[in-house]
Amino acid sequence: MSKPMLEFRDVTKRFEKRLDVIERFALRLGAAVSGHVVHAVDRVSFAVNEGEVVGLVGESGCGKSTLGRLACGLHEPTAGGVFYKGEPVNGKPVRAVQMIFQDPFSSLNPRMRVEDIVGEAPRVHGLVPAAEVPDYVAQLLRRVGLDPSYRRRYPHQFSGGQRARIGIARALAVKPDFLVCDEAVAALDVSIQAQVLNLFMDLRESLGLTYLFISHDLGVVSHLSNRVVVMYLGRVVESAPTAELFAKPNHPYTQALLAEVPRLDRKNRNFAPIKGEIPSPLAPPPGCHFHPRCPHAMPRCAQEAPPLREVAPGRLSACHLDA
Amino acid sequence: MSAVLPAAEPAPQTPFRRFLEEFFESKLATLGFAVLAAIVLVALLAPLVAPQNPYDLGKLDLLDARLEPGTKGGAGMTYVLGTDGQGRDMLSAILYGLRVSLYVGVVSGIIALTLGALTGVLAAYAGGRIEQFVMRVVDIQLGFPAILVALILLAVLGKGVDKIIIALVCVQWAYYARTARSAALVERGKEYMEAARGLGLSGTRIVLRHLLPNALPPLIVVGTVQVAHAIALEATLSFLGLGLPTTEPSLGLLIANGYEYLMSGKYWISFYPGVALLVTILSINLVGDQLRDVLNPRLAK
Amino acid sequence: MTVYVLRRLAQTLLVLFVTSGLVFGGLYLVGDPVEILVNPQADQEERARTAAALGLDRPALEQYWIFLKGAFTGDLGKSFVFGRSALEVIIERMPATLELAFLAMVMSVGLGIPLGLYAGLRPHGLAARSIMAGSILGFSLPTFWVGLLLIMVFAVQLGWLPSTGRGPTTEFLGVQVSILTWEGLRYALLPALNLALFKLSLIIRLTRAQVREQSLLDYIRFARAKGLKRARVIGVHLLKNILIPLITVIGLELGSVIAFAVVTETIFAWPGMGKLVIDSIFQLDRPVVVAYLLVTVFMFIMINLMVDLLYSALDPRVRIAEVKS
Amino acid sequence: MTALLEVRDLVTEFDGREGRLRAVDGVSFSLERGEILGLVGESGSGKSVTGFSIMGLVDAPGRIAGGSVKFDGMELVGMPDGDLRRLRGKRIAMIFQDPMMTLNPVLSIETQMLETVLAHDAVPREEARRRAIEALGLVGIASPAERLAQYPHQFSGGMRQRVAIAIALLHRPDLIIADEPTTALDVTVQGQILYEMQRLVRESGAALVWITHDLAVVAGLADRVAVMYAGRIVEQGSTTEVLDAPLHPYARGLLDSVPAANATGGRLRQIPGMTPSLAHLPAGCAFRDRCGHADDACGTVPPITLKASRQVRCHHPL
Amino acid sequence: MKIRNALFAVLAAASLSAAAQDLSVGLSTPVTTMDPHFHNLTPNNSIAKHVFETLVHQDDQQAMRPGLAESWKALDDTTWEIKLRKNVRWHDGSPFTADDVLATLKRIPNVPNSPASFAIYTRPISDAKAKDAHTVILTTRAPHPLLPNDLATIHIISAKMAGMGTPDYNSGKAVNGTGPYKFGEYVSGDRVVLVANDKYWGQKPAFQKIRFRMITNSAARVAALLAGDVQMIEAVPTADIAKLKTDARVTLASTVSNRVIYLHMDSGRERNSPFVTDAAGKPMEANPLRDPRVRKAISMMIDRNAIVSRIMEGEAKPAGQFLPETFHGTSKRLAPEKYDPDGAKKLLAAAGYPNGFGITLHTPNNRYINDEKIAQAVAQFLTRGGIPTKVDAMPSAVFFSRGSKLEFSFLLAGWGAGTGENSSPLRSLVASFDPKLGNGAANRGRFSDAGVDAMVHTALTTIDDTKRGLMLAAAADKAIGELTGVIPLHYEVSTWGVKKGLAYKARVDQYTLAHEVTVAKK
Repeated sequence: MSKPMLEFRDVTKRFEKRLDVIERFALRLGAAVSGHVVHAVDRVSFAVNEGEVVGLVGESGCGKSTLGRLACGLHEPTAGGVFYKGEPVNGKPVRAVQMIFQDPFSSLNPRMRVEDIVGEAPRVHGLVPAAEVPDYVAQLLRRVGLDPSYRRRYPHQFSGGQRARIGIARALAVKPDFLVCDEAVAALDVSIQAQVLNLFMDLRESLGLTYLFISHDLGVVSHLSNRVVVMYLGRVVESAPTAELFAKPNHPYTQALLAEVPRLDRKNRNFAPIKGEIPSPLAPPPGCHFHPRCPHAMPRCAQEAPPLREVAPGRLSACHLDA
Repeated sequence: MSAVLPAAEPAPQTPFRRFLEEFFESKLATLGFAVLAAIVLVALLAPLVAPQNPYDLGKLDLLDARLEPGTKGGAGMTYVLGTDGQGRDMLSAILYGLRVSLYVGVVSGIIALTLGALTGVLAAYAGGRIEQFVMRVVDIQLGFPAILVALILLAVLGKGVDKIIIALVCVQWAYYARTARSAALVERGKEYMEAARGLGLSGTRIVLRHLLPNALPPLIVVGTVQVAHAIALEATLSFLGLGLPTTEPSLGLLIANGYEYLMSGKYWISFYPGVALLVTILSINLVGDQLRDVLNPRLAK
Repeated sequence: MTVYVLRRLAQTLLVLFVTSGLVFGGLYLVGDPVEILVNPQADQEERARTAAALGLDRPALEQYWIFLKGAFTGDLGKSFVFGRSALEVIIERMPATLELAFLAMVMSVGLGIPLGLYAGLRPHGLAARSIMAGSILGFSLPTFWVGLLLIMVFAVQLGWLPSTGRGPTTEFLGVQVSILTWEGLRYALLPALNLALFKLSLIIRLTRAQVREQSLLDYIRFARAKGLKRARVIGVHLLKNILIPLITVIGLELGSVIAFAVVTETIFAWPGMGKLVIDSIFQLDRPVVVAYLLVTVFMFIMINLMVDLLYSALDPRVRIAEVKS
Repeated sequence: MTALLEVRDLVTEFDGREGRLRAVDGVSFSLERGEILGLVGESGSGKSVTGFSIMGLVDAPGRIAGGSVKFDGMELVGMPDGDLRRLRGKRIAMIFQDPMMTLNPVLSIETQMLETVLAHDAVPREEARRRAIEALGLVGIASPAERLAQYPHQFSGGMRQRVAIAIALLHRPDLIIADEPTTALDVTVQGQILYEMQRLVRESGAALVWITHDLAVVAGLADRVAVMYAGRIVEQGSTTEVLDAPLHPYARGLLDSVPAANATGGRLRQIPGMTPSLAHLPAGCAFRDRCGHADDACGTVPPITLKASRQVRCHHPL
Repeated sequence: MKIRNALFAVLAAASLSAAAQDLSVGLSTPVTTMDPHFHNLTPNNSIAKHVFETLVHQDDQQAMRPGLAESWKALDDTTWEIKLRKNVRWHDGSPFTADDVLATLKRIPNVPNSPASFAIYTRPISDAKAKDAHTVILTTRAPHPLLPNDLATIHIISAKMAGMGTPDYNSGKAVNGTGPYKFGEYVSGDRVVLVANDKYWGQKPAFQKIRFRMITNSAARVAALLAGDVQMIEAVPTADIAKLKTDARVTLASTVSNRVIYLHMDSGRERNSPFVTDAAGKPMEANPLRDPRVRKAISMMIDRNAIVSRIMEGEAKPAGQFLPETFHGTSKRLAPEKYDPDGAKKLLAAAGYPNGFGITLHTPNNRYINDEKIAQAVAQFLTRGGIPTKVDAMPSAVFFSRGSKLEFSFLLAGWGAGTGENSSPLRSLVASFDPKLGNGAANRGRFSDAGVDAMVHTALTTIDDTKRGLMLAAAADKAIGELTGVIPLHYEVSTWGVKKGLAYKARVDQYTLAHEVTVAKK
């Protein structure tokens, strides 16, 4: 249980735009040109253990999706390393780690039949003998709750919830043991979302899957995961077992986030907002990225980035208040 | 969760079927398609349906030159649409001319499309310097006005069907490359592309099976317009004295040849090929128009 | 911005170099200018004299090298036919082509945008359908054919407008312009219409497509929800969004109008660059053809650059550094 | 005293490829001044179309096919376009879902705000500017005078939504229709917007229709809730009543589906099946195919039954 | 219709009254310079002839008439005396003298960048002297009987302007002639405007102002005439002639020209002529075109009358030699070849080609009247006669380059005898290719016959016109009649269209001379 299955070690991902010859020439002429760097992920380290469901939470631009893609080998880290069972996954997709995507419309190739969408990879990789692919596909479709008789249809003939299931079947087809779910239910209606979340849990049981569950929806994450990692502007600010995190968030950002989440049980409440906006990842504030919005900010916060440290057993937080 | 969900609609429907249904919703487009189909059929069957082989100089009779429509010629043949200055039966000449025009338009279109689509899609897929380079070449090519490129090329290459096809391909490929690239860029950003990579599929497979087919619809729209353009451009080049061999006239060349008779009232030498050209281009454009509407994702209901 | 302009200028130089090489080589392959220039009665000695006088007796690469050296100092060579600087010959003819292209663009934009707007706003009405059918027709008719029909109808049959040629010119900012006087404009109307027809159709169709796409967007609905008058919603909110992409197209098309003037100028005996280059190609007047292409390519690139700059000026979203980066 | 907004049996139809669809089918509700109504439903339930129908912004191929919308005693359905326009933006304002799309990208904020003022009030430009700056300040935008000159792309999503709200508030409308204005925003930004909206509505006394799919947002904000399914309002009543003890099986199912309402790690209670497309609605109660309580009676359209202040459209209310 | 005709009548009347003052002429080819010595090209010479004059003047039939020279005579085989006209004044008012002639002769070989120099006409002259102010003595290197013909092409400029360059002529600054019209305006590619020289020594010009417009598209040119935009056009396209003949607004003037359209065959290569194949289209080693019988057979297969009536619409005359019989040095014995397909078959069989052979006929497509159409018609006849013939038409720019590089086996071309004498085509087309002598410059079939060469050579040094004429005729008889070195098809007819009420005497040399237009008496 405690064996790390997927591990991020000091992973950094920057998207850079460098100056080319002409721009450097113009710079010498005195033109105001500059390259720019997006720090999408900044020295992130954590591990997902076998059988675990880790929720990765954060707002837009915090780098959670980039992190998901790093996990699947769709991005290559600028520094640090991503390891699957100790083997590096640096920009090279590993079949055992598959991704479930957010958009049920754009995540399926509109020009392929369901049987090809699901069956292509196992056939190409020779996971299943060619003759058995149709049966294999049927079996997968049944597993995700779709009638195999629809396998000759195209994605546009399915509803959003059904497409999400096709996407899951496609990932399962290469027999992964680790799924990265990137906002996998965000685009679905509440009632459909519930069905798909249930499916995830069923699969976890029956196939023994491990999940990295990326979402901005704290409700979904709290429901599903054992452990939650909170990111803010490319950095992990807090990591804790789910129940503990929701019961007593440690980092000021986590606290603010939880306070803002609308909840059914809080009726006719007075909204009390957090101040300021999320800064652009092009120019993150110095020191602790959260300090301009933090109610507890101290001068030190603007100068020095707080390290992630253990504040209680199994709980990590990056805040100078804890020091 | 074991309950099996019902599908949205009962009938299995391919994207192509759906496309057909939407396409034929417009009466005008249906008409255009029907006319175009008829034209293509007639052009293909020209050797069988034409009363005369207008390209065989030995079959022409100079003494029957410039006969009015409906006149009976020396050899007893009735020229339904009259004859041109060589005694060529206009009806046959138009049928064969259609064949040449369509051949030139379609073949150059297909070659240009293939070339352009591949470069465009590869540029989009590869990104970086390769993309920069390809797109600069495309920009340069598009900066040159088509007609001038064709003019110079033909001046260098000389006349002939193959030559004009080369010229038209040179002129057109960049349009396809640009369209293919922008379409591929949109598709490249979609999640199914990432999924394909995540599944460990090879680059070639991703480009050919995933990227290319999805970048194709806008190319087909551009293609129809470009085929019409190519036919018109060939006609213009023939008019300017470059283009096809004079003994095997395309529609454009027929018009150009008959052009000088327009003033003198021998309208049929230029008029009927003109009508044939107009109807052809018109029907291609009608089809292209509807294709554009049906295939445009932004207008999809 | 600076970077962008610099980059484009660097590219321009490269393009001009490649163009010159291609055209020079191409025309070298076409044929021997001496054959077409000399009087048919000329004997072998006269032919040799001509070749020497025009520098055509040297090897091709040497001829190109001489050209390049000249081009570096702005001398694109002397026309074989006119015996004058090729650049000068072209510049002399340029105003005629530019004014024709300008008039054609004014016609196609002035008519095309309103018609396209109308067709896009009421896509299912009879008038809109007629406009669209007409635009397809305009797309389909070969230019040279329409040109002669225009002459036949308006000049020969009706006698309203002159058939061919350019009217009297007046000097405007040091350039001879004909379209500033009514008499001069009369000469320009038919060729400009001929030239405009294709672009008119194009602009109608583009405008309509843009209108149909843009009117579905939320900002239009929001503008209406604010209680704005229809005229303002269409005239300001919709139109400004449509114009920005259209400007790119119009800029590019201005280039192609100048190129397509070749056909129109031939038919209407309009003394512009297009007619010149056709004649020059047929006479193998290589310096003029090369210079013409260099000038037009340079013009196109400059037009495109202008369009991009204009685009960035008009569209607050685009900063020039980001254009095509 | 009559209600500010009185919607009666509103029907809005669209002509599409699959025939005529009823996006809104017999919707009735009313709203008092100062009241906040949460209009809740999943995608395709007709909640947005209801909003547009009230504003008179339903475009071809759609049209209002029946019913009435009375605003402050005036009938809006069939009102001449010019009169309707004078109400829009002046007394009834609307806020849209996607802040990236609602502002015109090529016009400055100043242009877009001033034109709204000038469309209804003949005031000098300076006065209009003053009002615009005031409105921006009101929605919490710092240094409004400088930001007025900027263009939408220079604002973040949350800021844009604030600008849209400022525009909506320029004329102190009596009624605001907000169509999922926070759906596209991050949680912390959503919190800010909700805070501003709540404050502004309370201060101005305007009535608010908050259209959303998110029950939790409604819980915190709305006085009353109406739940829509397949074009019909299936249940409405006070927020507390409806959310704590829903009467309609769909409303129940919807509430049960929310993860937070379920025990962590356990199975979620889900509504079986999927939302039917408007083109293939079952006859009678549209929910009956997915409903555990359905029987033959559900083959007819259930009438609206009143239970105290609550309305429910079900043959077998819970 | 009636109303429109009436309207036309009114318009025509209105424009005619203006035409008494001005004349607009539609030219078919652009005028490229105003320098009379820069580019020896028909349109340029045509314009120059309005402003400048030549010592010897050629009339509409190219007969020699006094021009600026009142008389000329050969004092011996190489010395000529030219008497100049007195009382001629330049446009700037200064008198015309022998100095001007000498200055002209000096300038001609030294015009910089000239693409087609007039030096070919001055080269035979070794020395020029002024005997007095109005007498010039010219000495030639060798006996040169064609000196008067050459002098008819040389435009005399004033000595004052001899130092001026081509740009000064183009700007009009240096254009100072003796002719009936003075320089008005020159806009390259568009128009040339000339104004009347009221002090002209000859017949006073009929029009105050002449506006030449360059309308190269022939349909547009006709349209301009019909629309009344111009009152005269040259090179009326054959397609429109029938219609214009019946048009009340227009009068046509036409004459057989000095230009023959002919076929040239590769009679130089012994084997492997590039475009000769066997009847099935496979490469063939032998070159049948070397055999005079084959050439004769080809000639017999062609129905010249059909070409004239169908392709040329009657606007041509079947040809049996290089020039119509009225020209000097032509043969009286050479009639157009009779159409005789059966005879041709027999002859072909006799030559050893009973099954014929395949060939490609190359032709320019923008040089001669209906050039590529004629080629197609020829191909029709040959194909039917047993020689399957393809046609490859190309712009003249390409055609002449390739033709001169002997890349063709069979070509169609034309020859206009600028001198108006049979020596010109004989020397250029059928005399053996010889750069030293300047012979066979256009002999793209490399026909060669020692007998013909000898006769041409002698004729070219024989001053006596009659003797020379007989010798030229004999050479033509041998080259065409006996050996079929080339196959003449027809003489072009040049046609001008003028507005009703004007008249033009059509010229064989195809020059459009507006000062020869007269207002017809009704």
